[in-house]
Amino acid sequence: MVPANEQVFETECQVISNSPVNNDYRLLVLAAPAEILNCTPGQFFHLQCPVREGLQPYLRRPMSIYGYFPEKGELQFLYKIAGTGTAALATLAPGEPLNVVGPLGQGFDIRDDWQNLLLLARGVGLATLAPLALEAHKRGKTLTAICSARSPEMLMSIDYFRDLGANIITVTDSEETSGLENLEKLIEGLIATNGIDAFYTCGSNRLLKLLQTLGARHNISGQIALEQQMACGLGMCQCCVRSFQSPTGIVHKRVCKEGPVFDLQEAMGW
Amino acid sequence: MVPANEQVFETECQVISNSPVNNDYRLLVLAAPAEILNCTPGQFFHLQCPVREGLQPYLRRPMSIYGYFPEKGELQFLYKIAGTGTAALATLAPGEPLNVVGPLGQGFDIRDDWQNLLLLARGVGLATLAPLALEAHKRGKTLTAICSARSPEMLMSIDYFRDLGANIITVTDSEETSGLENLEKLIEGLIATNGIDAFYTCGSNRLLKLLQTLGARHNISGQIALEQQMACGLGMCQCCVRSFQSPTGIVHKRVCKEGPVFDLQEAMGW
Amino acid sequence: MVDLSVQIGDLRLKNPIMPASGTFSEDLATMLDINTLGALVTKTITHGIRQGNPTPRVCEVAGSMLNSIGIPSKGVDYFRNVTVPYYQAYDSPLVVSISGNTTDEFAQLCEAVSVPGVAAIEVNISCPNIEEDGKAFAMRPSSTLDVMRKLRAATDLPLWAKLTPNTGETSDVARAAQEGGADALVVCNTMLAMSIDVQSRKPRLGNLMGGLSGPSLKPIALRMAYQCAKAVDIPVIGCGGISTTEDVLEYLIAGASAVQVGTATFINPTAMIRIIAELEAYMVAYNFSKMTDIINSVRDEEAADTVVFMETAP
Amino acid sequence: MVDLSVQIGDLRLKNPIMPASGTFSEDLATMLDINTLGALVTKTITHGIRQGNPTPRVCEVAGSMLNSIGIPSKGVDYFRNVTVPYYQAYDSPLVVSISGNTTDEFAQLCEAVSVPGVAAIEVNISCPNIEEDGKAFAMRPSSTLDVMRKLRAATDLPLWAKLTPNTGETSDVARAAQEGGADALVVCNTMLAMSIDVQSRKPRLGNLMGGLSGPSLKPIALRMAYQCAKAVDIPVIGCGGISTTEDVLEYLIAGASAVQVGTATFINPTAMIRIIAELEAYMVAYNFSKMTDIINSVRDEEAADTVVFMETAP
Ligand SMILES: Cc1cc2nc3c(=O)[nH]c(=O)nc-3n(C[C@H](O)[C@H](O)[C@H](O)COP(=O)(O)OP(=O)(O)OC[C@H]3O[C@@H](n4cnc5c(N)ncnc54)[C@H](O)[C@@H]3O)c2cc1C
Ligand SMILES: Cc1cc2nc3c(=O)[nH]c(=O)nc-3n(C[C@H](O)[C@H](O)[C@H](O)COP(=O)(O)OP(=O)(O)OC[C@H]3O[C@@H](n4cnc5c(N)ncnc54)[C@H](O)[C@@H]3O)c2cc1C
Ligand SMILES: Cc1cc2nc3c(=O)[nH]c(=O)nc-3n(C[C@H](O)[C@H](O)[C@H](O)COP(=O)(O)O)c2cc1C
Ligand SMILES: Cc1cc2nc3c(=O)[nH]c(=O)nc-3n(C[C@H](O)[C@H](O)[C@H](O)COP(=O)(O)O)c2cc1C
Ligand code: FES
Ligand code: FES
Repeated sequence: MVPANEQVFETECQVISNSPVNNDYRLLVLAAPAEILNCTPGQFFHLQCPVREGLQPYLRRPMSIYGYFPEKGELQFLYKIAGTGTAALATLAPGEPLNVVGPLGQGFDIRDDWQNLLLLARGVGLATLAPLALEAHKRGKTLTAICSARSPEMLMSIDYFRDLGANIITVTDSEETSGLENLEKLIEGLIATNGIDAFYTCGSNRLLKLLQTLGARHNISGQIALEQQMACGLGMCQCCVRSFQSPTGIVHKRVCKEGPVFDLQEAMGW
Repeated sequence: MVPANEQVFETECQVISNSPVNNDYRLLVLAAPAEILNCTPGQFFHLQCPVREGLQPYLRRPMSIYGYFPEKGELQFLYKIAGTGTAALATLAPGEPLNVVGPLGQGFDIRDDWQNLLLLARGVGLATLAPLALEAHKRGKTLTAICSARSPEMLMSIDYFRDLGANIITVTDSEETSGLENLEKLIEGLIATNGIDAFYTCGSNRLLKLLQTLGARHNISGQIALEQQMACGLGMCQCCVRSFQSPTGIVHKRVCKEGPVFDLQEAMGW
Repeated sequence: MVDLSVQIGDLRLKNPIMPASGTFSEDLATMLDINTLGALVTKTITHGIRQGNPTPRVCEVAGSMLNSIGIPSKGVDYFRNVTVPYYQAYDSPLVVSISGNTTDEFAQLCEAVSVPGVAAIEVNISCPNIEEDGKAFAMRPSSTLDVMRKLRAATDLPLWAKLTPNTGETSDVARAAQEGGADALVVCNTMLAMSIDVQSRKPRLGNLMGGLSGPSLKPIALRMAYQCAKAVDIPVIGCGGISTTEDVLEYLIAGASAVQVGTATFINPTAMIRIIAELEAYMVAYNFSKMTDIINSVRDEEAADTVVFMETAP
Repeated sequence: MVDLSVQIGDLRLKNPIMPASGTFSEDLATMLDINTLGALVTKTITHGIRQGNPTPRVCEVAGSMLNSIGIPSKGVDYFRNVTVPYYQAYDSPLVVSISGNTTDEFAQLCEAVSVPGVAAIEVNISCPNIEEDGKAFAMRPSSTLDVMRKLRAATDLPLWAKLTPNTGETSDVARAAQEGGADALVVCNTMLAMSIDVQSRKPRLGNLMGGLSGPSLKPIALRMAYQCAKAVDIPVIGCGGISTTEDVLEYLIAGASAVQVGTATFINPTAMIRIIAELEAYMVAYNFSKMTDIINSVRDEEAADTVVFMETAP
């Protein structure tokens, strides 16, 4: 009854590795059956973080797919320790099991007539945008990635994006290049020189506003991946709603089901 | 205000080893500070079993002291996996911490004018009686230990008792030597040949009744260590009471505080 | 062959496992064959369209969760035009959960959802009654009796009354619901609770307070299910903190004829089908042939007579 | 220098941490210096000598426990002749918890324990009132008002009323206790619950049902403490599921002036002294000089107006 590409699985995967990428982020690599790796960039999994002495997460934790590789049977997450659940996740050793539910939600859309794509990512946003970059590369798109971070050492996945042939621009707080003004100038420049067909970003209110303005100004489409507290992750509990602009006024949509990727202009600041 | 030998400690010990003794029992050896090793045979500790995936004990679990060795800083427990708490205990690896509260309760009494002591033990009862055997040995008492088990392979601590110079008699279900009738004959024999000054036993209703009868018949003193569900282990919550005969009628006593060792004739079957 | 089916009034369920309202929707069909479930219970709907409460709508507490979703609803027309037809594809009976702010609104909705395709109506009388100082109908026997009578008059379909744990009068409320015409009791909804973020000093839920569900609720809800099973003659459907087959057995032994699984589905979306399989295996292993061998088999003996109606902890 | 002291009516406590009734006794002195505690609260005593309930009196449930001890008591004479003199050695105020089956018995006991050496009386009105269908006094505003008036007349000592969570009328009961003359509220006692052993089919407690305490109770008790702090002007003493300093802060922020630690002491007997030290360190770290900087600092803003008196989960 359910189309194959909407099928969701509860699966026990095995940890291949789980190691720090830098001071803040860790990369978790799981061995996963091919059936659960039929993913779209921007989708996420709902992870049952392990129970440890003093760390007893109850609900699952949503995590964007950083990489899915059906050929080698691998599923990857890039995460930051934020609290109990992610701290417990960080204790997972190779060989241990991890129960995952997914793939979940609606991913990014790359329309055939879009050629020049711009990614604007910071922190965990990179995790969400990485598979999009790979997909864009596979489909022969021209990709520019503006990677933002606190400082140059905190920049992540640069090599990954570079290997995909992306044009990379790094901005950081410590170099004072990550401010809105500079970003606007940068993007205006990109639009003027090569043209941009679509924006892709994640999470931040600040970046959302900037891209909404630029998108409206130049009539450029865009998509944003959003976060919200989740319980079920499947669309059942209605806890993960956010407000969106719609022709009929403000509506609630579920981040886990209608999202986590939404149209840039529909999204509302918070 | 509290006499030194009544002082109780909450201490984080380190696991030295935790390995199977036979199919049913495991020996847990902890590195412990000397201050908590000022124990009396028959006393117990209250263990905060670790939390594991799928094994999340909440209350502490009471465990008799199998061995306490202030010289080498060791505390030992002999235990059987009965449920959640002990199953979690069995997962402890060398080097891991274990929070223990103790020493707790009233231990066995060896009166100076008692010379010939009889231990009657089965299963976990051996754990409780082992330090008594050591103490009796140190004090130059003559010790007979009747060790009971399902089958000869399940007999435990025989070598330990033998090294203490105890006279050992083994009885087992599989050899059909552990029945009440045989035990009564055995003990009557011991009383007739060497004389016995005191009985020591644990737990079983069946053995309690037998020793009460023999004790009354021959006017032999005795003590029994009893079990009861515990919460605090310290005498505060009143949950661990049992009924006892007293000159004024039946009274409730706390197993954790007035016990776990009680006078044999006061104890009541259940 | 073991027979897992159970009788809830006039309704025969193929097994005693069904989802709890608000923790299930068509979306679960992306994970499992929902036709294997004993019944299909919708999220509570209201007559009109409602948005629900501000976010955050959930938070985690020690080994359990709080929610304050606030019954967002697409209204009765959407239910009749979209939801009912969707469930036609399944033969597990469709149970619609409804709620209203006033007795009349409640009764009107009850009539409006009494359409072919609906097998039973679960009336969520754990919601606030705005005519009576905002307390839930099911907090008092009198308001329970009142609303159940009106609801009974509004439909010929089986009526399941869903009780609240936020009361000191469980047995009386259960009897009032039966007297008012309930065909079964669902015991129980979430317990009012709160959590505060110590850093920000803000309540963790957008709506200040919310309902506790999950394992922490189990001993409370089980006690209520037991009290209700003693107090009434209609079937009791246990609900609260069920996540294992052992939990289900505890409720059945206590007197429940079926159970609802809520929060556990969030943790393990396939929990219900695993439980159904394990329940069958348990019956085989213990030589039970039918569910009534287990239901109400609690060995409470003397104790029960003296303290069944105790509604206070010592 | 930070000042941890708090004011409970006329009584000044050196810090807001004290044990909960029934989870503390002289025996804790074998582990720690009980003089460091804000107050010393006895197990509830009754007028006469009582044996208490059948065993098993405790059992474990998911991350928490149930108990049904049943108030074994050595009676009032033992209390006056042995307990009171024992506590003379400590300067932390002695609070005696009392209970009675009838209003008169309760009031007599209240008078009998009003002796020098007792600093306050905690009246456990969460116990069943045998004159009124066995429901606890504190389940209803009317019986609460009634018994509190009689108790007030029986003593000049500060009266702390200990409320029960087994009610749907928390705010009303709190106001009734204040009106009846309580100097403070202790919020709250255990929640009635049950557990069944699936193997034996027997209730896990000898007395069939018992009280839930520990972490599972916290979100419920915190909600009640918050409701009570909004409903009355007298101090609220929070109690239920506290095991960490963060738990204490949650209660204080919600409006409690002090807290009682119960079951956590069973898990970590030294929990209270660890919490006192951590609380002091927290004050220093966050630049607070006195407890009133924290007490009732919840940022509930608009939300509070609309839903404070909500007594039902959505
Ligand atoms: C669709 C989606 C994709 C995400 N992808 C990633 C990713 O790739 N890498 C990454 O590091 N993080 C990601 N996050 C955020 C991640 O889910 C949270 O950091 C994590 O849940 C925090 O859990 P915790 O127990 O460590 O923190 P705590 O603060 O202890 O969590 C408490 C509760 O709040 C929830 N919560 C806390 N932060 C968030 C958040 N930002 N979004 C939603 N719920 C939250 C938790 O799930 C938990 O229920 C994503 C979130 C969403 C919704
Ligand atoms: C003073 C004393 C000394 C003991 N010494 C030993 C020993 O040396 N070796 C050993 O193997 N066992 C000993 N026991 C029994 C041991 O405490 C239990 O086997 C253990 O608590 C079981 O916990 P569990 O979680 O594995 O089992 P579960 O059955 O899951 O336990 C559930 C609950 O019941 C309690 N419980 C279960 N069995 C008993 C019991 N027999 N006595 C008291 N409470 C119980 C547990 O503490 C727990 O709270 C002793 C008990 C007491 C009271
Ligand atoms: C997110 C969420 C939403 C809920 N929504 C409803 C609802 O709309 N109507 C209702 O009667 N109960 C609702 N409930 C209560 C559940 O149906 C159930 O009674 C409760 O969660 C206890 O069961 P559990 O512990 O198995 O979750 C909801 C519970 C949760 C967790
Ligand atoms: C074993 C036990 C015995 C208790 N006895 C009493 C009592 O005699 N009187 C009383 O008012 N409360 C009694 N209580 C309730 C506690 O005082 C406290 O209100 C409750 O346990 C909640 O706090 P906690 O979760 O911190 O334990 C008892 C609780 C336990 C666990
Ligand atoms: S998390 Fe349940 S609907 Fe989105
Ligand atoms: S276990 Fe608490 S008094 Fe014995």
